[in-house]
Amino acid sequence: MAKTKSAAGSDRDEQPSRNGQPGRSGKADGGQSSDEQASKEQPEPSGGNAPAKESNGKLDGLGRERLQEMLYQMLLGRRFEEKTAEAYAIGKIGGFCHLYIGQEAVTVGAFEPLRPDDYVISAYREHVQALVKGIPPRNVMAELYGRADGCSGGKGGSMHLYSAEHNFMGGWGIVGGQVPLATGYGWAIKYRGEDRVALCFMGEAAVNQGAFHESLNMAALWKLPVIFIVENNRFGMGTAWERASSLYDISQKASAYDMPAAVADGMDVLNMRKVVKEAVDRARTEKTPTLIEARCYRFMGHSMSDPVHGVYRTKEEVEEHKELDPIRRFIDQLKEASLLTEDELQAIDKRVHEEVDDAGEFADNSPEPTEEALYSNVYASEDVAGRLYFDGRRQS
Amino acid sequence: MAKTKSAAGSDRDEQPSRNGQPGRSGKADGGQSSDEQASKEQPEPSGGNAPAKESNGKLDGLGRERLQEMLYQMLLGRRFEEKTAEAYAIGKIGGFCHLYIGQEAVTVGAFEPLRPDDYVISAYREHVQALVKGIPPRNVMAELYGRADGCSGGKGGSMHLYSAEHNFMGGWGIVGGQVPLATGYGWAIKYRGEDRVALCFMGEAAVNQGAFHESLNMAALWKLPVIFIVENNRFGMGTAWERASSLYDISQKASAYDMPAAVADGMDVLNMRKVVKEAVDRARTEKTPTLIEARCYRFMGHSMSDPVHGVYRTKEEVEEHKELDPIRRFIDQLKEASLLTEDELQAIDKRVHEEVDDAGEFADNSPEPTEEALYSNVYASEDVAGRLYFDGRRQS
Amino acid sequence: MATITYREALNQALAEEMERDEDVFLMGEEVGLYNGAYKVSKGLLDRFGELRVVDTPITELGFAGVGVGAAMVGLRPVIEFMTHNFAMLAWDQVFNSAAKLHYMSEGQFNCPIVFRGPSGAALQLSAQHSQALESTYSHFPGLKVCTPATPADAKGLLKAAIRDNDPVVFMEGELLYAMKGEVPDDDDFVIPLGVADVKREGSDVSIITHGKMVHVCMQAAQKMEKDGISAEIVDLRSLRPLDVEAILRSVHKTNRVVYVEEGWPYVGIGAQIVDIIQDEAFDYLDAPVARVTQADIPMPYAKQLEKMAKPSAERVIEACEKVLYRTV
Amino acid sequence: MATITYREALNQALAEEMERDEDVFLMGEEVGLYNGAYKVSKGLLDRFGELRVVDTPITELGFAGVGVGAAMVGLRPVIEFMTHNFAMLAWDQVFNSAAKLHYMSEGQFNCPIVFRGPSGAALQLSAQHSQALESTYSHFPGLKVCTPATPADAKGLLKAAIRDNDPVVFMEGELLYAMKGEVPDDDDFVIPLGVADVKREGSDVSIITHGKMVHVCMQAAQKMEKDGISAEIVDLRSLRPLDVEAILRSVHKTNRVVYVEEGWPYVGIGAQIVDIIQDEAFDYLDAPVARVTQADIPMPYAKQLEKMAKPSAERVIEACEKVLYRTV
Ligand SMILES: Cc1ncc(C[n+]2csc(CCOP(=O)(O)OP(=O)(O)O)c2C)c(N)n1
Ligand SMILES: Cc1ncc(C[n+]2csc(CCOP(=O)(O)OP(=O)(O)O)c2C)c(N)n1
Ligand SMILES: [Mg+2]
Ligand SMILES: [Mg+2]
Repeated sequence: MAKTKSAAGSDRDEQPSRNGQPGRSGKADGGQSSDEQASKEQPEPSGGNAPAKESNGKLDGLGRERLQEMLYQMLLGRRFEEKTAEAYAIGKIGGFCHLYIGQEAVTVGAFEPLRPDDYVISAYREHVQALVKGIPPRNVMAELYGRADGCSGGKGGSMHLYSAEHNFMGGWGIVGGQVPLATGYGWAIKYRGEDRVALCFMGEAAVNQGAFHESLNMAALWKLPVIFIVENNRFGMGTAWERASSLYDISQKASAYDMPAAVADGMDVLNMRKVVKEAVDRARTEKTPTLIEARCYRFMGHSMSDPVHGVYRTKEEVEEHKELDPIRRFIDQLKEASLLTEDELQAIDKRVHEEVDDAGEFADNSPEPTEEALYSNVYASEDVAGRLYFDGRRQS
Repeated sequence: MAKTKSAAGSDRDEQPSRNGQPGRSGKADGGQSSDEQASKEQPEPSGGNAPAKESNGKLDGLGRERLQEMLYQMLLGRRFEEKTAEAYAIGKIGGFCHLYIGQEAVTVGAFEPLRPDDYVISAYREHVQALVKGIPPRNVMAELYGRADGCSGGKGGSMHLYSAEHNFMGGWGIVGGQVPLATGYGWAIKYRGEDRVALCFMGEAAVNQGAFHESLNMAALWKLPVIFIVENNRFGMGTAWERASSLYDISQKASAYDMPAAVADGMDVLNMRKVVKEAVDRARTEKTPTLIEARCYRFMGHSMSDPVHGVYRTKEEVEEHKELDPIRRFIDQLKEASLLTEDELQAIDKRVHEEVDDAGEFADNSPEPTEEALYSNVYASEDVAGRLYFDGRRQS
Repeated sequence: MATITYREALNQALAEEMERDEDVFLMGEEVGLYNGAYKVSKGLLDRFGELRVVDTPITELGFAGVGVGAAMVGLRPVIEFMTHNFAMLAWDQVFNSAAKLHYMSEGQFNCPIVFRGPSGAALQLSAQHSQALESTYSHFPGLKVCTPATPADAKGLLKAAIRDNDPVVFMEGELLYAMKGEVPDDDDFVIPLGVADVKREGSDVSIITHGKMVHVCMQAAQKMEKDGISAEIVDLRSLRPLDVEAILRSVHKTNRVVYVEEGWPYVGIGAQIVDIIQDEAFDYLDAPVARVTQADIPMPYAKQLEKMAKPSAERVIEACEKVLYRTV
Repeated sequence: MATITYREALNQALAEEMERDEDVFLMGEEVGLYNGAYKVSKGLLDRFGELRVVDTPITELGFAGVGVGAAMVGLRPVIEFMTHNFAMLAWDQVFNSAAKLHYMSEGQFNCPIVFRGPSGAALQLSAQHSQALESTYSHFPGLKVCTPATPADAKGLLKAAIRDNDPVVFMEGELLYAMKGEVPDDDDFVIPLGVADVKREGSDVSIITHGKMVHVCMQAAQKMEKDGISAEIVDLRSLRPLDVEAILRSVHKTNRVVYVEEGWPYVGIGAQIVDIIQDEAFDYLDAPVARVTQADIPMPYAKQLEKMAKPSAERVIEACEKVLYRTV
């Protein structure tokens, strides 16, 4: 099993920008921490190099069909977000809206080892995670539109997508607030003696929150099957990670809890999947939590109101990272391994476009929530004596 | 300068009881972490072994007078707390009351390198820290008695001793709540370009609080001259540290912040002083924070209402640790080095008894706060228009 | 009927509900090995084991969130805050998570959780340890709030709170734990949320109150009786849901009201009750509603100051005399 | 007089006070390099440098405490919460530290700090991002609370808050930042805390309110004017200290009162104002005080639902008609 990383976190000497560079180093050492010292001392769970085609015509043990399904998921995520941007621009979507473009490999790779009964919770940049966990695009888009058919009945919106049926436990609006909840799912799994796991996604900026530390301690102390995946896309809004944390290497923070940790290349779906799979297997069998730093990059602005580049990063930096586009990269890998033909790619692309268009149409035609919905589901048990509401409009 | 400790924190394998044993290992390696692996890799800042008498007749560079002053402070702390226990037993002191007996070496050693203008803040087990920082025993005892001459005017009590004059920033009732405040003193020092330092004491249980982690990150990120001293007395109330933290080695937690750290033997005043002095010097010159774990032991119950031993620790365990009494130990060290004669010891003891008795008498004769005091100092600026108080009793 | 302490009543409620439903578990600081900081959970670890009686690190925000997460997936956690003063560290999880999850998810997730612990002042614990926080909790829709004053209410309401499918903030009192009272033995003795209890019948003035203050009001009522003043004492027992009918009934009867609470005056519970009364019984009031609260200051340590700061029988009597236009 | 936005007014107040007193600094998330999530601190980093305009990690509890510590030793921090919704994570430091330090230390330490940021709903930000929390902050003695509604009030009150020696919670509004208004140029234009402002003179009914709702009430008043109803609008501007005289003056004049606030009803600010009025102007009321608040639910995302949940001019008018016993 993975040992806790143990470098003195002394990579402060290195340029964070280099260090924080996803892909580059990431691809080279297939998920090794870029902190050589550490990786020499003890290999990351992910180990190995870039995927090699196997005799059986598989990549990392994944067959053609599964691999193409993953590509489909990545493309679906990409196109869905592009559609979302359009809809937002013309006012069909309101509130805050945070796009996932550029980070698709993290989610698609991380979800591959999951079972439907595994729990997933994330923050507010969760549209694609909701889709990949199985919520139909129609219901996700309808939620963004604030319609009755939305996966949260139009009450949650972009930051609060839910589906009990798919064990998608939500987006979350409070940075770090979802981490204790995920730990609670882990607790429930242990309580019931199940072999499920809970995946908790967060942005790197959430790592500074006390809730993160309190949760990791309990997860390690109680041996809970929770996998904490930090999407280090380099920025928390306009703040580069190195301006917010005294230590760049996030996986190192697990050593404070004697918890297994790993760094994954969040721009490489296969490496991402490999690293998470090892953690998931360990969680199912040994019930140990893992902290995974997924090094990735946000291609768009923080939210729809934030320009793609500006005070906190240059156009050049963004362009440079777009070179690492995880989707293009995966397509190349598959073609190289002749596990994808151009026709197959076109077919997938067509399927994705149709689904996304259908989602938009469905959302357009979905009704607004009715006035009755205003006071529904505030409480689960309203069959109580006495008054629950005090606005004089709805007396229970 | 000290490197961040970097063991994999894998001392979970060791018996925490052994690991947590202060004195024993502590004395042997003079403040080395008991995690051999780690200490082999890189020496603790404290370095060195037990103090050797120097040709100039000093111990660790401390002369006879200074050393005896330290012994006086330890004895004062011990007797003051014994007096406090008596007074509490007969109802002269109310509320919660947490005694420091057994931990005197931590404070006396830690304060030796300080200047009067250095800031100190602690938790609620702070009587002795208030005394050693310079608040007259009379005013501390009067505060415990809830009298007008108390160092907090009788409004704070045992958990809230303050003295702006002595830069004693308080006891604190919320576990971990004082850690961000201390970080704020460090910020102010940096802001004003001063060369003061801030000492922040906390019990080991506070280390799990989010506030601790948020603070260490800012202190390291902004290079603030704050020294975080964790008094690991093995228990948070009835919870042994190993039942509350997934990693026993507290100093290791600094590696998550790339912060210098050290382990000190909190039962050895000279080792404690040596470890803290190094951190204080570094803080004054390099403006870097340090995390110090002081391994010690609580001889009394958690508070006056908690039996010395019971469900969470045995009589034997307590007795065993009392063998390590830091005061007896220091007396032996001084006598061995012929830096203390029996007569001098008697004289110190006499001085201490007189001061403590005087404090008790003073407190007995100090008046209760008057009714006017009830509404004084709620606000610093009451010269505002409008109403500040809404109880109809005191209208501003 | 057995005569037991408030502490024992809570202990029985916990034990019975844990016996009855294996999804119920207790989590908090010192609840297990130490049997609870105030011994409310005495014996439960031995009886139910470490999975169902869980000692936590001192991380209120973290374990409150663990409870909410567990509740989302169908368990029924009882989270003990050693005191509600410390719960402030966890309020984000109480207000932003527990109170909103059911609504934000359009009912897909319930949050059947109880956040319990002592609230308000005990004896000389000073400012950070002596806060009565009912007003803040009650402000947030999505939460339910109970404040039992007697052993029977403590048992009946805690059982109801644990069985309820919403987050319930349960506020006890350090000074109540040792109080004795009669409690039905019946395993299914449950007091529904939202039902006030007339703790004392009276005809001249209605003293409406909740929690610990019920006992201060009782003393006041007994003293006033000697002066021929008949005071009725209405104990709300739960603040949300609120038994508005019981309030109005008593107002219609006496036309004079005093609200007594342990907390601070500004937007205290009393202010809300005043609003309801003036809005729904305007013409029944012969005098403005008077309020008795703690002094509008952080709680001081010194014995005498603390005494002056707390609501007292004397101040309740003064308030009653005020609304009765009697001045002594 | 210059016409500037609420945002610019706050920016001017910050710049002028930082210019005037070098102990004043601004700390919070994105306040520096990013110029503020809502651009309130635009240009301040360039002008004052990194020591005085400080970007923090996302650790509300931590940096709020850093501010309190700095204030204890004589600095005058302005702590920006990106919104007060997130401040809940820091409430322990606001309520247990800032509000109590001066008292617990018998005046040895002051806490001259401002906790500022937007409060309340903007547009479709849903439950966790749309909370108006004035009631909770105002409940705690030791704190002062301001809720400016216009650019002039924003500037004058922020300057007063920064100069004040106590902790001041300063509540702005995301939807107010772009609002324009006339603001005196004078560097020493300060609006003292505790002075309400009659935003509109009227004789039939007093609409008392604070913050963002002032503008909703103005719309309502203009509409009512057409029906011949003359509404007076009293903007409290600060909730603690509270200008009780101004409230009573208006009540004596109109004898009919509506309280309008953005937050939830249960123990909302309005409840406290009702209590004060019924206690101190009982015989001046011709009708119960009516209250308008947000619906008693977590804020929904959907545009129409959110609209229904928020206080509106229509609902203010209904309330006025109710206290005027007019029904349409
Ligand atoms: C507790 C809290 N503080 C502040 C915010 C405002 N906020 C929303 S997102 C964000 C940045 C978070 O960055 P990161 O965690 O890296 O996630 P990313 O946006 O990069 O996916 C901030 C400051 C919030 N939502 N919650
Ligand atoms: C936030 C908070 N939670 C719980 C408590 C109750 N409490 C007081 S002391 C204590 C134990 C703290 O232990 P530790 O930090 O090791 O300090 P020690 O008592 O050993 O000196 C607890 C749980 C508190 N005061 N504050
Ligand atoms: Mg990020
Ligand atoms: Mg301890």
